Amino acid sequence: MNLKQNKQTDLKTAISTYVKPGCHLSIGGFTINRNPMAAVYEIIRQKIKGLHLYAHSNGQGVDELIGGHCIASLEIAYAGSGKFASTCIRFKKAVQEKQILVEDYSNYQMTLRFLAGAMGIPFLPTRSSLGSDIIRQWGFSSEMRKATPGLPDDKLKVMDNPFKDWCDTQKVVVVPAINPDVTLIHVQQADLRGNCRIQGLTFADVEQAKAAKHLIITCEEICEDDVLKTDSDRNQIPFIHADAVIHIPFGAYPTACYRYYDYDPRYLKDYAAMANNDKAHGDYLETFIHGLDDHQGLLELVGQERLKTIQADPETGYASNLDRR
Amino acid sequence: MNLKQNKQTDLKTAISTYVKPGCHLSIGGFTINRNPMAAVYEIIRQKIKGLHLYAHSNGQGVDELIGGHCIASLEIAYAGSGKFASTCIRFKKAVQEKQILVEDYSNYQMTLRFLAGAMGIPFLPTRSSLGSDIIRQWGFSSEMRKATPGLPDDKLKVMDNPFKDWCDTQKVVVVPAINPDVTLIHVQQADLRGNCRIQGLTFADVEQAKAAKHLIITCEEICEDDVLKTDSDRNQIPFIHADAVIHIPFGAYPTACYRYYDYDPRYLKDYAAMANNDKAHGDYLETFIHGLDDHQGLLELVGQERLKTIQADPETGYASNLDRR
Amino acid sequence: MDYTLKEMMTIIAAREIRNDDIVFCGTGISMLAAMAAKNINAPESVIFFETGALDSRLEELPLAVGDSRVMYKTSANGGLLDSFAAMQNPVTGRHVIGILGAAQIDKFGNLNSTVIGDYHSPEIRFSGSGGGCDVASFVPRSIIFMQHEKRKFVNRLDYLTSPGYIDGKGGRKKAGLPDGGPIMVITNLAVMRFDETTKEMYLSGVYPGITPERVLMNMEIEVDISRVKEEIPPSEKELRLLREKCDHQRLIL
Amino acid sequence: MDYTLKEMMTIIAAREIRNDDIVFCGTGISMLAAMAAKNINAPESVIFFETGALDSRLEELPLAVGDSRVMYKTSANGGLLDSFAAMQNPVTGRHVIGILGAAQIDKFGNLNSTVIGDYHSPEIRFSGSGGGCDVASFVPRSIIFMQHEKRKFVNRLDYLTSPGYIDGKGGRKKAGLPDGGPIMVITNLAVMRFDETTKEMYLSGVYPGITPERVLMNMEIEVDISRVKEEIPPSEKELRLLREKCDHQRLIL
Repeated sequence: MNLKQNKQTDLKTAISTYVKPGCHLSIGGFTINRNPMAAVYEIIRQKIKGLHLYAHSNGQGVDELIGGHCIASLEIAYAGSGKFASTCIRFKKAVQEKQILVEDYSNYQMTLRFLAGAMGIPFLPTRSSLGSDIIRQWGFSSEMRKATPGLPDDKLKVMDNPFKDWCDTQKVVVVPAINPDVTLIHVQQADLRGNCRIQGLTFADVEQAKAAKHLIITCEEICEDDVLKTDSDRNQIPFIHADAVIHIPFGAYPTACYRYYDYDPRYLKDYAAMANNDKAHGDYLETFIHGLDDHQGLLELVGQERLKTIQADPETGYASNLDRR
Repeated sequence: MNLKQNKQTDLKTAISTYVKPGCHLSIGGFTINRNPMAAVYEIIRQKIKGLHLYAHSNGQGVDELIGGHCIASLEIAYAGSGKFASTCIRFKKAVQEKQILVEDYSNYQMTLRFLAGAMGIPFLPTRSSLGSDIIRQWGFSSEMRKATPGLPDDKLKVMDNPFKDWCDTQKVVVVPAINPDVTLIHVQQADLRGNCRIQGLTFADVEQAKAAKHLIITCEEICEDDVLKTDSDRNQIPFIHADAVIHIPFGAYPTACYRYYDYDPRYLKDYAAMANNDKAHGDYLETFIHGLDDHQGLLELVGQERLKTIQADPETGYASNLDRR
Repeated sequence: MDYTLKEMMTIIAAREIRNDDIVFCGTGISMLAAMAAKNINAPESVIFFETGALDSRLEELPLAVGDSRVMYKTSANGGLLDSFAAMQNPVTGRHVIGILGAAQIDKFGNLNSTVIGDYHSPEIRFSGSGGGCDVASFVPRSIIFMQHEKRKFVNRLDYLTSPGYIDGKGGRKKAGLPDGGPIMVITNLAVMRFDETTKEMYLSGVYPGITPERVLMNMEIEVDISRVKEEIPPSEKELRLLREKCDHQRLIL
Repeated sequence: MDYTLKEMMTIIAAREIRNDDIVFCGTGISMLAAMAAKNINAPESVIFFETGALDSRLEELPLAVGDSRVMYKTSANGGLLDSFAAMQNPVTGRHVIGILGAAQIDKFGNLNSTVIGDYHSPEIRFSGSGGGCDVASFVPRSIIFMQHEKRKFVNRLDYLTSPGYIDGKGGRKKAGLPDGGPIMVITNLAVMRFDETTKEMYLSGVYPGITPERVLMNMEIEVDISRVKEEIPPSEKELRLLREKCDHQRLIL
């Protein structure tokens, strides 16, 4: 956070300033929607390694970071990209080949953990996962936890309801707060100070943003001064949480950005095919990420014509009748 | 809750159906803004007694319900109406004369208690009030708690952080959930099914609404069918929580309703003066509540001219240059 | 009228949905079942996604619960906190019916969608819980879609991702969970339900042409087949509405 | 240039506010002090209300923190959950300065805004904590406005509503609170601060024409007066900006 009036910067600077090797990162979005892909690709391009990633169901972004060799450990609820990859492909491979450490939670638990971080409390309770292996199986050992400063000693705990059977509840699971070193989100509109306006579902972006020590925002539109202060009921994240704001049209591409563009089914299908093969995936990294200067490079590679096909219908907010087979 | 397509009704029916003598009630709004005053006056008019009221800082509504002899017990954080009554007048009198039982919390604690109820968990943690008399002094005795089905056995509890010193926190206060029998809120717009759109600050209305077993909504504008489904990012309370929707323009009067009208300084000042004297307050109840058929009666008594002075400026959302001395 | 297996499965699930249900949907066939119910037998039922979309107007079939198509003309566009809170909420949550899938299921309806093999050295890694564990924990009724294969109906799950009846009658209460659990399992061969007393799975219906023996051959677990009936195929009207209103782009069917 | 006592008190508080502060405001003089800071010495400081309004454009003075005037051209219009979470949040909360008032204060800066007399049979009942206890619990710095009267500066509070330093050095830590506490008390006679070692209140400034002895006469508690200085009255510029920009309708001044 800072209270500066102008936090606009470029993506290379923002990533190199805040995303340090080994740091604890979270990214916004959900499966194939509003993932901060420009920022994800920039992290891969800068070859930042050893990241500890917190995710609920941030599909495509998670898989690309893993495939890009940036991730050492992962706390996650769901790694899938809808119809394009029921299990994220590079994730699956990396876990099966033990290239990354992974620890499982549920979506609600991960969201509560970000919320606890945002609220400044060490934990939140839920009844979810009682009786399940999410409680019994820890991905990170006690030893690793104790040796890693940013991790709590316990994955989660089951405790008795301190108010007897109030709310017909005898037990709860308490999940520990997360305060990521950096959260990356992509939003429809932000202003120079970092006030954010998300359109459509917010997923867990608001909690992830407020829980973070540093918040990097990429946006489709950057607004001068007071534009977003008019009708501020629509702003979900106030500027006090923001560190850097970067204007990147199509910054969520190839995932969707409601009311701006849809996901690109062809890109996601091609990605899935290439991710399935190590050689092809190596070529993918070279051609689509390392061989390009920046996100603009990717957009040029894909071409205006493709981007036109995914342009959002102003009525529905997605690309109606897009060929998604 | 119910999933009916049309929940529109009249206020007399809604109040008599859901607000039963002795039931546990919460009302929305904050001090002198968006209190559900039409519903409050209707409760007084129907002489519903022995209510257990949950409030954070719902000033004017709380004081009128107490003055109207409807309240037996009260859990509250703050009883004040801004400049018009730094301590709510009938509240002060009732507590000093031991006509009602009162138990004190902080604003955040009350909000967390509604949130816990909305989330379906028995408690939420905070660091607020550690070391204070809010923890030590209970308004309701252990015996009363045990004898009252809707109350938890403990006011609140202090517990050690189950995750050691995670988040630099050694102890937390846990506050028990509230699930009121009925919550009353007044909103700018609602549709026939009960989707709500609040403009300006939401206070704790959203949590109070979602925590309730029954939700009664009064609104400035009632919308047909799909009007609010367009641009639904702005709807804070979905219809699944709602039981009854009543169209009552000026339903928050004499408190404010952002973008519709301001508080009426003259009414609030006159009320404060009358509330200060038992005889005058008796006359107030007779003239302004019992002697009238409904809220429309109050608006007619006050007169169009007065209402015009508090009409909201379309730019600012309040009545600019209103005489508020 | 001809119908496919997927259509049969979808319609069987849809018939279970009532007018006062809030339907928690995943992607694929579960979303289709919810849409079918709304268009056929439960017009007032409410479609609901873990991403925070409530009562979406689904003009096109979403390919993920995070698809922008779930955001169009909702009653509210919230986030994950809103959706799961509504399921855990003691008032609204009791109206939610969940539709889930998994890689493995045991006789008490517990689900695995995390790993095959050891958790730390898995042979196969799946997506993980997502909201599945949350839904299974919170809601009073759920429907489970499965492929009917021996390695999927197992005596012991490799990982218990989403609780069903845990170890049978009283298992949920002992674990601290609210009342609930799966009401049925719909596969490519048959329909299983759960005994009221033991909470064990039994074969309640087979599709035309499928024998109970064939069903058993495709399960590691043994289930009672004494109560089995033949399932009623989708009607012409059901098929027409399903095809025209729910997946006219043929993305799933 | 002539000035009133209220103007003096407002300006002294305003001077304490820095450019990187998020200022938690109540009603009345505390709101005026925050507005004065923003208009005079800390233009980038952010005004913030417990009701959920952040960075309001205050064209007119709100008469309550729930006044619609706090909702105009904010950075975000949230609710109580948002505002208190931002104060308890380990990142943003450390930038918040609270401005509070009370009916009683003790030498460790603990506040009573609940009752005079016994809690169950109060002689005088006040409004209660509101967000006061929350702010006092969470934030690293707070400023307290008080009327300087013997019955208000007491040895023992009738009710501890909002924690200051509890029982002195280390008191907050022992209670489980984050670092923080009041930095000063501004009254109609003087300014008190808190000793770094003992966390006890001492007299740090008196207004022109007020003697330390007169201050002591108006307190039940004894405070060190050895460090007292005379407070600098509001400058012409401060007064002009205060009068013209902050309360031109003269609702508080």
